[in-house]
Amino acid sequence: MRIHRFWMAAAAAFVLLLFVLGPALASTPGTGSFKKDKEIEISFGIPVDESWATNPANYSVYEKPDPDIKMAVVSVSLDPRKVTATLRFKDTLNKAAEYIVEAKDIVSEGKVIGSRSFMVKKSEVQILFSLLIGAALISNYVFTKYLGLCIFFGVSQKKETAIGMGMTFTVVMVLSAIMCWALNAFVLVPYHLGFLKVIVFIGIVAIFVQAVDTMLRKVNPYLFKRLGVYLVLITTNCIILAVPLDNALKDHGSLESLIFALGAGVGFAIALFLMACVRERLEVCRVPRMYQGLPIAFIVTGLFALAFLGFSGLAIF
Amino acid sequence: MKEILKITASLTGVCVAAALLLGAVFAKTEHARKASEERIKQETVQDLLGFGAGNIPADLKIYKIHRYVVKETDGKVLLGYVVPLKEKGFGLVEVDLSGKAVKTIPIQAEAAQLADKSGTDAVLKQALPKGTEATYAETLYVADRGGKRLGYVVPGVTQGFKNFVRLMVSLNPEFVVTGVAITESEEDPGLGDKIKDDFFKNQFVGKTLDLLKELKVVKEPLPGDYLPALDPAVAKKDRLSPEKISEIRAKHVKDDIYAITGATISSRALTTGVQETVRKFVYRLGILDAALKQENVAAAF
Amino acid sequence: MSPHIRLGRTTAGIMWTVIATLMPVLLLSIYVFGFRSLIITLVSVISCVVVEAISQKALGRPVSVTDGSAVLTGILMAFVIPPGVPYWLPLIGAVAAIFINKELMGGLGFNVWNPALVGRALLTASFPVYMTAAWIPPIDWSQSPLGVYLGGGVDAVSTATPLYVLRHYGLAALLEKFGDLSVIYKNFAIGLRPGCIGETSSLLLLAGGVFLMIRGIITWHIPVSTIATVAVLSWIFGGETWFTGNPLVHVLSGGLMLGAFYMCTDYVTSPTLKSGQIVFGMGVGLLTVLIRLKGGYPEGVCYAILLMNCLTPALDEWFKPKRFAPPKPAPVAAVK
Amino acid sequence: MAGATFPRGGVHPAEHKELTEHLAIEEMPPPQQVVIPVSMHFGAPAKPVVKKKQEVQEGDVIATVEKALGATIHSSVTGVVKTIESRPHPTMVRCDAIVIDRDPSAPPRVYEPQDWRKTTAEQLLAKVKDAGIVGLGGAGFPTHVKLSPPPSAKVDTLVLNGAECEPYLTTDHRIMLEHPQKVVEGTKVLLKILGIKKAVIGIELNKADAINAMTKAAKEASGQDEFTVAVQGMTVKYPQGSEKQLIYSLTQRSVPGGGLPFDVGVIVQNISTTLAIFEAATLNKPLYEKVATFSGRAIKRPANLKVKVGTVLSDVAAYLGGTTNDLTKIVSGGPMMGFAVSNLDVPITKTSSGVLFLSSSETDTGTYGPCIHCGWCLEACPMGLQPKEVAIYVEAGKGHQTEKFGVFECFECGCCAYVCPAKRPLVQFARLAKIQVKKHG
Amino acid sequence: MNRNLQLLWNGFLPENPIFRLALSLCPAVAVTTSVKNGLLLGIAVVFVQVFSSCTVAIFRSFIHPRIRIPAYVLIIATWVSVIDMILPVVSPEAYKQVALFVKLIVVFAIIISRLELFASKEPFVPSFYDGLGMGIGFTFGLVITGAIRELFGAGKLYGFDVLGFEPLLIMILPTGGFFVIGFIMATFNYLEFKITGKIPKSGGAH
Repeated sequence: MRIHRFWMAAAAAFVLLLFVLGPALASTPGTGSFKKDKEIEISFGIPVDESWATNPANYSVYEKPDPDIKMAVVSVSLDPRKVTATLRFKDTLNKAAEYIVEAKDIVSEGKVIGSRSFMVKKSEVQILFSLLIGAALISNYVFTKYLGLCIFFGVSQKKETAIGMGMTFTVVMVLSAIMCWALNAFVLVPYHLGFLKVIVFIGIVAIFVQAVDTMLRKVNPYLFKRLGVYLVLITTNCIILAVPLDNALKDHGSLESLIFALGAGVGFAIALFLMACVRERLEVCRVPRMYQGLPIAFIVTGLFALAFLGFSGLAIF
Repeated sequence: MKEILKITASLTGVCVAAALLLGAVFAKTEHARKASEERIKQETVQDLLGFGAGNIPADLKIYKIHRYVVKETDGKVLLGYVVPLKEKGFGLVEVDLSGKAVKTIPIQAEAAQLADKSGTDAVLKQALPKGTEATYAETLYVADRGGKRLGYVVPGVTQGFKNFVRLMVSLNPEFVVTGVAITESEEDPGLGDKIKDDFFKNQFVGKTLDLLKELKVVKEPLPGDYLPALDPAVAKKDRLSPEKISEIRAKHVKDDIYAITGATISSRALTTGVQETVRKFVYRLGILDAALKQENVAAAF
Repeated sequence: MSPHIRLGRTTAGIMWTVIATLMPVLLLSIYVFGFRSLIITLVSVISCVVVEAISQKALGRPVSVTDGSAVLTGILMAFVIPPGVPYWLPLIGAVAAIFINKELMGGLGFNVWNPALVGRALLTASFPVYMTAAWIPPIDWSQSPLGVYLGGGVDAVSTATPLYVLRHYGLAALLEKFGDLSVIYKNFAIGLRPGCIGETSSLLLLAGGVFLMIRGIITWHIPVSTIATVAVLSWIFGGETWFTGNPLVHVLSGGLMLGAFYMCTDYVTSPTLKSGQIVFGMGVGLLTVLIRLKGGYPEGVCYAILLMNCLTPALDEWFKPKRFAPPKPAPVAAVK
Repeated sequence: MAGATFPRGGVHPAEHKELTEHLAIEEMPPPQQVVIPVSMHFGAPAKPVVKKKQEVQEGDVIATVEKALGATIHSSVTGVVKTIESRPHPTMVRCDAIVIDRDPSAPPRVYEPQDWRKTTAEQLLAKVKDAGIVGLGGAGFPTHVKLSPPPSAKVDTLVLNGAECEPYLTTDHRIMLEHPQKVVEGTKVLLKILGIKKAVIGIELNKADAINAMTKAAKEASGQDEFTVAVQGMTVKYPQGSEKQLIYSLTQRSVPGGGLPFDVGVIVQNISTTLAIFEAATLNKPLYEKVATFSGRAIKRPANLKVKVGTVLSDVAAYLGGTTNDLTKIVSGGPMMGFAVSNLDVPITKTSSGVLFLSSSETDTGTYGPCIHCGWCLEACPMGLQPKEVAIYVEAGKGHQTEKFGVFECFECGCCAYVCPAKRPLVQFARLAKIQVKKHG
Repeated sequence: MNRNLQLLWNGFLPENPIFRLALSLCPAVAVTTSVKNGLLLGIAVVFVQVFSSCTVAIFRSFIHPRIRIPAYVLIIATWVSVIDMILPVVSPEAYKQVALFVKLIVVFAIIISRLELFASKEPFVPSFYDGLGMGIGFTFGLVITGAIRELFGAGKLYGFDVLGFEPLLIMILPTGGFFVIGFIMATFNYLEFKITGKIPKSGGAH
């Protein structure tokens, strides 16, 4: 029972964190959003004159690095409340890029109230969500990047251990990724010590795991008894090192690093769980003798990877 | 206590030894690594211009033009081109969005400092007045041989089937495409990935600016006689002479782009990418040349 | 050995009944795509049977090709590949479907993934050009000689599937290519559209599925939950704005009918309990719509089923039959 | 009329009762020789108390169980003990049996009727014990033990099993139809012994005539005593007659795994047993005769026979005109839970409710294939177990891990194997699993 | 000398790190899309294994047992960083393909397990041979997997076209990698069974 309470508390803390960070993530004024392939939506915040708003000539839109080359606006439509305008373009927009929409001499209630520019890009929440899905499913570390296999094969024999390992791993993963990010962003990058990444990251992971191990042993012996075995194994899991390295390589920010690590951890947990279910079933299968054990586990993993190809190219936003 | 001291001492020892070793290796390799990265980039550009390894004339010079988006303190947005000058040094030529030259800021720096983005960023930070933001956009290459422009290599980006496709297009002075290279892509292996193959990307070679504007992608199969002229490996097998190759290519030069079977989206993406890249470049080069003339800047190329 | 009387249904009987219900679909496919579909189906069936026989011999098991399961796998695999592929293609799929996916895991009953779909997924990954471009339009018999399409030259007539058009060019393009909505509904229901060999005829597949339900071989739980989920989700998310999608086009296109009635309901790879089956069907529907609308492929049924197959062991674990009379829990010893 | 039923599982095999259900119970003339096994009940085998060549009367005690759980055995004929030796047995393959040669000249024994109402409950119980009555439905649990629940159990209902859900068998059906008053009286005897007031007789709806007869008899008898006897129709579904299912159908109480009916306040008795109890209480007649169904397409003349315990099957077959050439399997008991017997030397025991002579079209002798996870066994299992998993575990040599599937709740009704399209012997796998779990500790 | 050869052979086949010990499986799937990649990573592993083994063998008396593991990790990480800096200079293009895995050598179980099981107890020379043997065995595993996958998946061997027929793309995808290793392991099991007559126990992964 106590173990459940622990995870519930952890989940609650995470949700709380999201609430605190939520306002920061909400779209700030002066931004627009992509609608469909060829549409951008901007909101003026106040009602504007329809004759002004629907004239494409009043807008100039460009991709951020190309301010000299304007996008051709085909038409503009205004919502019934006259607050939100939808710009339709001739060409398909690149949703991974940033666009600037400049609205010239905005007319509201017959008066010109000046010009405004809007930044249009994928919202932070969307980016984070994509990151999460990406790390957990689309580019699952086990099935598409082949990492963490040793632990994956070692701990997936029983469902219960798989779940324990998955949860422990996810928590350790997220926390150590955050620490690695901080160290990378505040120490390694400013002082040009990038070449120390490997040694520093593995050091952090090892020390952190050791610390958790010691603390858990003292603070919550029950939890330690349940999860202690996995802690030792975590240090030898490639993913725990690969995620901070990936984070550093892709210049992820703090929140992005956190979500990415969470996705990777969840993805690993999912992989472990699915594999454990199948392996429990394999226990009673008439697998040819030469294939029993690891060979069949590899082949099953291959089939998992085949199924997970279905997620490739998935782009929710 | 003594044991702890001993442990600490040995750990410290290991750390110090490791740090020294790593520091030394880093110092030795960092320069070499950067140089080799630069070399790879250089080789791509040379390849596109038609100069393979061991075939580089001594008087070939490849100049880099870094394009920046400059935001002045009053919020005005300008385009800035870092161009090498005929004499020593560099200049930042600034033009406004309508294409009028604004000013030229001389920059004193070594060529090595301006080799890449991070170096140039640092130099510009020094050279520009405080509060002015300069954001790196791209690097264009101009090849020069004996004071004559030989061609251009332009980077571009397009939305592929799954993710970005980064490409480079080389043009001759008349803006006829001479080569296309894919530098980064995540297309499906066996399908969209084939945009990297010679038989596809060489279809762009020889397309003039006018042809390019009207270029479409057709879902017809590639004509049988066209393939050997596009793919050097096939040409070699068929023992096609260079004259024959150019003859066949000339015959098909007005053809549209034949889509890769099963990867129409990727084919179309690359086509659009090449069109857009060339269109933007030609427009900008005209402005830049005019600005250089107006500002009386003697550029190296 | 008790019981001494048995219900008159056998594994082989079930397999051959399912095969029989697929025969009208095959006939229609020959009409729509020419004799290519028959040849590919035959190659597929023969390869599956041969691969099964060889691997059973090699692994020292009794050869059991007469139970029809390999034949069924062969037919279903042929039904989910495009008609324009080269004739040797099913052979490679058969090795993956039968040897790797089934016999290595222990033979009939032990595979986790649907064999036919493993074959298809492997072929899609291996030969993407054939598997995504070898579509041929329905034959107009009034103008075609009998051996049409039989030889090569498939490239010359290749076309695009409705889902591909819908995904990349939108509903307007679909209407332009395949006619008005009423024409689309009619043709798609009959099966006059480009697509995989056995997936086009929604009506015949539906009829076969209903027949199997009446015979008690399958139940409504998986097909209905799958199709309903696809319909509802494609209605909500499939259009320009919310709640404007066209569910019927989504249901009639692609391999949904074949998948829902013949692939999802595979006993071995789907949950055994009704409750688990409904969750399974909903999962297939959800993933199908997800992949169709947001994924990297225009059609998602195959991967959706394979992904849900991954979950089948877990679903079987979660949805167990309720015990009629479990022992009373032992008095809990005080936990220290 | 929707009948009472149990909540899950069950099957409805072809009934085949039309072969015998309309045939009145017929008394078979006593055979020349009877073979009476010493083990015809649950518990220890009885010890013979007669010697070779000793003369015995019909109804004499010939074997007893002194201390252990068991039941007394009586001679079913008047004659001479020929030998005591190992003979074929329907369920135990071979077993010691007392062989008696009948004296053809001896007249049948006649019993004087008595009024059971004048006897105390204790005396009635003693009569049941002396009559050697055991549960005639299946395992043959000694009835006097079953009728003495521990004082802690609060029994309030007697359930009579008139379901007869096994195909072919029509024994209880005919008894209820022909002797409804005797059954009702027997029920009252039982109620008196148990000291309770309420009894429910559950009968499957396919025996409408029996329901009518029993309802009528119960109504007629209702005024006489303080006991209430109700008749309840039940849905036609196998295994409606299984103890736990029956109790649930009639009282909506479920007996937990490892528990006994009296844990939920119920005692269950079989119709034939009730008849035997009636005879023991009113006539002091021991149990040495019983009604059994002899059916199947491979016997010339199917019938419901009243036979002497110990009659050998070959005698019965001869009496019924012999077997056909198509005889494939002989089953002692019902086709779902009965035992196959290897030859016709097997005697009728107290627990034989029928013997089936099945032709090849009626039974299944094929080989079995691998499980295809169709899940029909899960649907069919009345206990909500997972027969397919148990079987797969046993096949994989992991039978000892099957306790999690609840194998000990399995009472081997055979529904799973009945529906299995792969013809897997799921019941036998479950038996193996139980043995392996026990062995494993 | 004989023992040293034995150690080399041991790592090559009887205790092949990938197929027999089932250690460090991740790179075995990930980088083996071609022989070249496998070879490059193999060389990096040989380098790290040999240098780490030697380092530990030399300093084994100085390393306090209680900080043994952190010290090993540190040593490995150092040598990994070294090779990670050297490789891009030597072979920049090929390095791109295996960059992540070169860094991940740190967590390859094979290396630390050899340090723990062998180098920490043995002197310099045997440790060197053991490290070399293991490294070569690892490289062998990567190369053979890479060869099969490259041959069937791309129709090439070390970048040269050798196959006439259409390649099976699946072989260079993750699925193919898992399949190939599974089949090779089964083959190893079969060979062991044929040679020793014993039914092999499948190695548990660590």
